[in-house]
Amino acid sequence: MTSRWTSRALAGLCVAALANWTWADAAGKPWDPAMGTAAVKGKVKLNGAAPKRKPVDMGSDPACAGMHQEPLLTETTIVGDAGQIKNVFVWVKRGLEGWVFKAPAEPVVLEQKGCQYVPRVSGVMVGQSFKIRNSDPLAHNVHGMPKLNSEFNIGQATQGGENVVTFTEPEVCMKVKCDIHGWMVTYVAVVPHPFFAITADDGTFALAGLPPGEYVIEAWHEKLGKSEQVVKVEDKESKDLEFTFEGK
Amino acid sequence: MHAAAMAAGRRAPTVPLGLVGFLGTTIMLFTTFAASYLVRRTSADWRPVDLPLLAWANLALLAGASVTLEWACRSAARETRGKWLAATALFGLAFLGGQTLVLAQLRAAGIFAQTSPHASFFVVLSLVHGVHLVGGLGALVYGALRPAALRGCAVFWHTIGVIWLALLVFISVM
Amino acid sequence: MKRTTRGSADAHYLTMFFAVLTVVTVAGFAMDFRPAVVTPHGRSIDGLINYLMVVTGLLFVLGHAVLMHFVWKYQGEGPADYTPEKPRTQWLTALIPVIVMAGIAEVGVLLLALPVWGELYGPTPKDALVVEVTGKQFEWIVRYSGADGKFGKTDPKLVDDAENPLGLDENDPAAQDDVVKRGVLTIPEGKPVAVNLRSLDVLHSFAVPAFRIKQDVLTGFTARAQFVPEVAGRYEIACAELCGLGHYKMRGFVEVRKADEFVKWLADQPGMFE
Amino acid sequence: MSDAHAAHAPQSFWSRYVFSQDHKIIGLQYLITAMVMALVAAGLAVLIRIQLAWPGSLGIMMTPETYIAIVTMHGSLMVFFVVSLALVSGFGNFLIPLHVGARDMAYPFLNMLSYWVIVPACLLMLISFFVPGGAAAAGWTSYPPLSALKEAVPGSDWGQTLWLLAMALFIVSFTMGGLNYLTTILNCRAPGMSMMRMPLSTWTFLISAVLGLLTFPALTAAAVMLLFDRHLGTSFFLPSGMVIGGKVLPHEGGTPLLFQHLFWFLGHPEVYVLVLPAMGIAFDVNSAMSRRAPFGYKVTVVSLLVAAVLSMIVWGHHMFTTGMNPYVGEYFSIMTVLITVPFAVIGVNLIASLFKGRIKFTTASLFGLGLISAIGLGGFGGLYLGTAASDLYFHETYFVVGHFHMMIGVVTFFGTFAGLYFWFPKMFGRLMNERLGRVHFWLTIVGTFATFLLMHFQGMGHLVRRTFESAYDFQKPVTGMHYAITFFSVMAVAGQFVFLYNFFRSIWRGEKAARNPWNAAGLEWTTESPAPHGNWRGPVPQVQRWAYEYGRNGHAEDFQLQAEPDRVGATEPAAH
Repeated sequence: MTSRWTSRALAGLCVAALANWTWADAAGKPWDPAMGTAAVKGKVKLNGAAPKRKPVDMGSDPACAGMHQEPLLTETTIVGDAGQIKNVFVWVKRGLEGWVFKAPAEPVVLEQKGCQYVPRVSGVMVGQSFKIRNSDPLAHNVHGMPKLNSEFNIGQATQGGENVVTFTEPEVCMKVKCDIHGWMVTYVAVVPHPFFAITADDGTFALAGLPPGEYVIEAWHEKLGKSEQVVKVEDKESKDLEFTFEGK
Repeated sequence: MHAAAMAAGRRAPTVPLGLVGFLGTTIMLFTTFAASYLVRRTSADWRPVDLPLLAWANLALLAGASVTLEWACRSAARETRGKWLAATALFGLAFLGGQTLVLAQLRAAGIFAQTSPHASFFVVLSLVHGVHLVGGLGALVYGALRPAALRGCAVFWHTIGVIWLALLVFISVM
Repeated sequence: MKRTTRGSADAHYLTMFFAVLTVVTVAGFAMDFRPAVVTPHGRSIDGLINYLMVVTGLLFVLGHAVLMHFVWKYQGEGPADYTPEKPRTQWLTALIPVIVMAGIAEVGVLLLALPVWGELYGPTPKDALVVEVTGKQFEWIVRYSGADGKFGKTDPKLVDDAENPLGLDENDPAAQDDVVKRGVLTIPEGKPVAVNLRSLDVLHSFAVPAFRIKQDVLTGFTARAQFVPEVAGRYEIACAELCGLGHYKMRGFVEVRKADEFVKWLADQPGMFE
Repeated sequence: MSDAHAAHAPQSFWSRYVFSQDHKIIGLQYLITAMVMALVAAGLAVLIRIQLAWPGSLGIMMTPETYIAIVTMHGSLMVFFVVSLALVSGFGNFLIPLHVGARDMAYPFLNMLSYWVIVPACLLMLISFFVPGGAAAAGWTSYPPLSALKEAVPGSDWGQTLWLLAMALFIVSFTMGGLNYLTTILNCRAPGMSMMRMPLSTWTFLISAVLGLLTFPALTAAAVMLLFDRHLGTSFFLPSGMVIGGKVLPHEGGTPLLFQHLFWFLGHPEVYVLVLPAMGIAFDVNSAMSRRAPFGYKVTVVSLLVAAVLSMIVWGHHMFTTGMNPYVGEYFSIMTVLITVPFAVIGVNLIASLFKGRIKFTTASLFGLGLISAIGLGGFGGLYLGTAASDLYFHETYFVVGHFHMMIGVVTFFGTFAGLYFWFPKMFGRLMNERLGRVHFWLTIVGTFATFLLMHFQGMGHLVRRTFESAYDFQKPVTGMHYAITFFSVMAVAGQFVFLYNFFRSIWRGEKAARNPWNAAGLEWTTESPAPHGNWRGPVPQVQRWAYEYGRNGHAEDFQLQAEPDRVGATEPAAH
């Protein structure tokens, strides 16, 4: 008697779970690029004095220092004469929940070159492979310190060493560093869709091929912090945005 | 002991040497914890936690277990022995229950293993001692089947009882 | 019962092996691969090591000589002579190694080792230059107190590997002029130096072979290493405590400069927040 | 009754060979297990050597984090799961009852249990290679914080937990075994077998057991507290203000030094637990092979006891560089070098035992003699490390590596092999092949001695241990030796395959052995080979004298079995 009841209960649970799951799956419809007709572009500026870039102290590894005639400058905040900020990660924070995006097959590559990371900030999609390459003739280790994804700590003792990691959770941004050369720091943003950009030297960014709709756009900078704006784009429309960070 | 007796070709002692050795290593174990305690308490973050009275009350249960087990050892008749053994087992289980309650009370008071080193030691020690007590319960069953082993069984219970008393005093005084 | 025993041949080879072993051992230690020593206490440590090499070397050779002799002389099969136990002789014989060993060992410790030990862990000379070296995976971070002679406050929460590896507190006036360097400890020649050693994460060990200095760096506790570098030059700092996958790359340098050069150099270094 | 016991021999395969309670089978189980683990550990050693000689040649398979994991596991496996299992547990179980004239261990069931606790421990160790983060990578000493923080090294994620659990199981097993040794030796000796008539190997087993029982709890406690720190956020060993990769860790106030004290309070005696039985076996084997009683039996026993006692109060010499109170350091230094005294006596007695003997060269005696030389080499190295000031230079260099490999590597292995070749007939009723034995011996002695001697020299050049490759200039003069060392170590490992072949072949195909193939005087040789269940058909022999009655004594044979009644006209030995 009781056993039957329990079995029924179990079956019920299973059904519920199944339904729940399928529903969750149906939540997003597969992304169709043809829908991407709108665009958001713009600029990120710093209001106030640009912090001075100091030379990087590579004392702990002469081999690194040897690779640069001019001492490298810190890349924490790179600001142009007109106050335009480089290496700001701009992405669509909200507004694309309805879609399910497929991660591209080709990996995002992070280089370790001359004892610094290239690029300083990189964006990768959930599930997309993130390839870390050591192009230096010396050992590095890549220590990812994510908050949501799982931590990784890989030693790359020899030139040409390559490792691939993938991320399961959206996370803007995680810090990745080399413990052997403490000055080596890079940031990786994990996003669920391809609509992100990293500002160039002139501080500009462009998010093209967006479906029409209302979005929350966020700009993230490692030192200056975050700021977000709401923007509504119609079909075939392209809006301009300007983010301004207050200098500290 | 059977094999030992046969091997030795003489009667085996009532408190097997093996048990003595085991008690030796058990005492070493708790001594090590005590020593670590003394080292650890010298550091700056040492915040004493006052233990709930129940921790002391539990001692009575241990004492009860020892007494009943002692009686079990002395009673010749099978069924009386059984009764006393059952009583001992109950006392033992009650003690374990009591200890869990103590830990629960501490949690309720917001004191967890990581709250302060003092608390950490209390938790670790009660767990390690609890494990020994569970072993003691196993020994009871064995003793019930092999009356010859009851004496050793009792010695074990008395010892871990005394050890716990000593530890409790130690960590509340120091 | 027949068994293959090639007595003489074995004795031959074994004796030869012991002979070669003895020669190689002595030769190897005689080659003395130690890096040149540049500190006074280092010289006394080397003295102690030389003493040990001589006495243990002699005993090693002696022991093996006897062993070889016995192996050679007493090889062969068949019954040996019976001698009943002679406890007295045995105890007396035991006295020889007891006296010899106790003598050698304790002389080494009491007469040669303890003075150095005292020198290393004794009080720091008043005129010593106090520097701070912090070990972190996998770098040595050097800090000078700057003009004010005071080390500024540090806070783990402020640590930023790239910009502020020690987590110096910008609001602490004492911290402003602290000089922070990565991996290179620059010190004056011929002046006593006291290094305060801290660790930010796991255990490390501050080892400068040329100085005969090795001091573990314990997290949550400031250790001290003191020495007088006598010869200007560039020496390596090794990490001598397994500290993670980059342990083998945790290399630093000691730059010993002429006293006046050092003063000039230090004056030129910008403070942390200047 | 005795025949009854012999008749009680279990018949089914399972109760006879798998869940056997017969000390001889259990001993063999331990030996075989140790051999399997040895293969793994030796494989790891070869990987290490290849990496050191040709960095990067192993490519993706050998990254810095795998390297330290391999180093850690090589050490842990060798110390706890190879040497300890083979020498202490293996020979201890096999020999003790035979030596003291008991039918079996005091607690056969406990004995079986001790083996079946070790098996999961071994499995835990092995599977830890395949868990997330890989095997434990904080060194066999697993000092926190490194061993406590998965942020600090990948191996501290899962591997370290498994390592700690395996270690706990090992201790449980060793405790069961130790209790058995203690009780069997003290309570179950045959009539007439006074303590001073026991073979020296049995003495060493007794001492090892007691040392183990007294010191292992320290590691148990440390392991429990470390597990708490790892999984329950306590701070027994974890201090304040740790920052890893910019992440501030919540722990505060713990003292990493405490763990080191606990670890070495076990760690140093553990070394003696391993090395003393090897010496005991050498005494037994050499005296049988040189037809002489060991020189200074009583003196040796006393020295062993003294060494054992001292071993428990000198652990601090592993921590001279931690900046502990200098006076404590001086104390530890003085006590430590004092230990060389009893060992010098033992060494002298080992050599003096050959005096006026007639050394028959068999593989067993070759290993027995090689062991003496190894004690010399390793022992003197100890002086450099035991003296605080010189240890400042040698600490954490290859000198240390060479030293302890010489002592708890070469000495213990030589003891094990001497014992195996010597007692093999008693185990399987057959002899091992002497010719293959010679090959094994020469490969082993040349390989190991060369390897670890060269490591001493590298230590003189301050080659830092546990390093993935050589990053320092000061050690350039000695890094060239890496090639030679790798060559010799591979040679040594190759030799062990000869041994394995010889061992397993001889079990079935070896030359049949009589009761007493070596004409040895010990009690174990009075029963047939292999010894039956219960060890003696008929009653347990009445012991008449000690185990070393050798030398022509006005009789045809030059030896007298421990249990033989006195011959008329024999001069009764003075002390026994």
